[in-house]
Amino acid sequence: MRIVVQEAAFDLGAETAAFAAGAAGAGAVVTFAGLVRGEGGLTAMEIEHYPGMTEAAIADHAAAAAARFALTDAMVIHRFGRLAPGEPIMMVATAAPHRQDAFAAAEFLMDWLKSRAPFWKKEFRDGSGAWVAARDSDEDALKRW
Amino acid sequence: MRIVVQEAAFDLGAETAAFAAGAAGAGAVVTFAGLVRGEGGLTAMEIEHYPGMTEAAIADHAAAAAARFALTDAMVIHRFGRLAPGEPIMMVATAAPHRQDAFAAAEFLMDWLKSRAPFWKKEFRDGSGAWVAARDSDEDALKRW
Amino acid sequence: MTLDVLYFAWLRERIGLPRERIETQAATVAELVEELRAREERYAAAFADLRAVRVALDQRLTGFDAPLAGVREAAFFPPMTGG
Amino acid sequence: MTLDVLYFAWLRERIGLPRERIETQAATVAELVEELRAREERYAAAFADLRAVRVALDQRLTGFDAPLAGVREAAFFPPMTGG
Repeated sequence: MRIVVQEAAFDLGAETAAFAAGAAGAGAVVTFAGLVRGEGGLTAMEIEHYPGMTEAAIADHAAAAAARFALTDAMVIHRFGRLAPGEPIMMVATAAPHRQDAFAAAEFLMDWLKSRAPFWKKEFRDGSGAWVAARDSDEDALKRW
Repeated sequence: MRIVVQEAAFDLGAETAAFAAGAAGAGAVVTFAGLVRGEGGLTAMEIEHYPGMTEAAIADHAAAAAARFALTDAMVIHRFGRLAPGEPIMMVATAAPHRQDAFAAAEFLMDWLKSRAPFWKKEFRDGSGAWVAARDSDEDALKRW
Repeated sequence: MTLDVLYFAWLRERIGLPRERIETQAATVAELVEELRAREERYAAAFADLRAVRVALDQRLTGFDAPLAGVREAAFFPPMTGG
Repeated sequence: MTLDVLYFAWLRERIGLPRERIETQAATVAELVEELRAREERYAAAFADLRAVRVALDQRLTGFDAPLAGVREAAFFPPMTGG
């Protein structure tokens, strides 16, 4: 399991290919990528995180997902710092013998990352920044697991 | 929407990167890849399809998924012919403003592709081939939509 | 009427050809299947258990009670196993 | 006891620093918050509505009633918005 929290950009295609190559025995590979949306005149996004806690908490949760959904592998890459519209913010990849497990584990990881991983997003428009408020729908999404 | 049915191999990483680049406004991109599992001494897989019907049926269903789940884009690549263990058989990609739609649409497309798209798989072990039987679980998966 | 009949996967293998053009007076898919079964043992074997056979008319999935009027292409195959 | 206290996102911005080392006799997170609120207006503003604040002790999410005994690092931040 590869868990990466980094400021640098990552290559979604290369990471997907490498993950799938390592998961060839599994049969089913699901990826999710979150991209910065340039909606409403957004010029940049800034992501703050809690160094030390972030990677450990993600690793714990990925291990829980691997056990619960019979995964053969899982990967999480999450960026922090300043991002431009269109850039990948993060990605999750899961591999399993059956597609249902790979899908469910990716959604489980995403629901958790959205509401429990120590990241905070700030959106910049017209030169001024505003912190993104947590959404009730993200909190609700977590309750189904 | 890109729908491709081809004998040639495809590059999962490059396809994922190109799809995400085109979907930058969407925010959420989900991909599924099905790989040939080399389990139980499998040496090759052969996929037969119904030329003419296959692409049209997939395009119809992808359009239905796009409308139902508010997608900004969708892509399906499916191979036919002879494949070796570890090779990607097919991939689905979906892009949407919200992750729940992107995930649901990818699963909806997969459940349909597994049981309604005109493809048939033959597995080769010890030099002899056997057609893969349809699974009740794939039929059941389709009923939830 | 003249009809192109296509066979896929193990139906193709059992019958021994991927497609053929036939003349038929069958009004429905079920009647066409009866005609084919009556031809030769390999057809009877291929269509022995219709629960394991699916049919498409002009490339659209349908049932065995579907009428053949106006149809140009009928295809028989096992349940699909794509993905 | 000596405690490293960390602030993130708008809590960091309102208080004006990302971390500080403090001496406290607080037995729980709630008592620590009361101490901080009493210090200066910027702390009182940051902790005005605790429904909008989350806390982690030694990098584990917990509640405001959690005891501080043995804890080395306390962090305050708004609800997370990752992904």
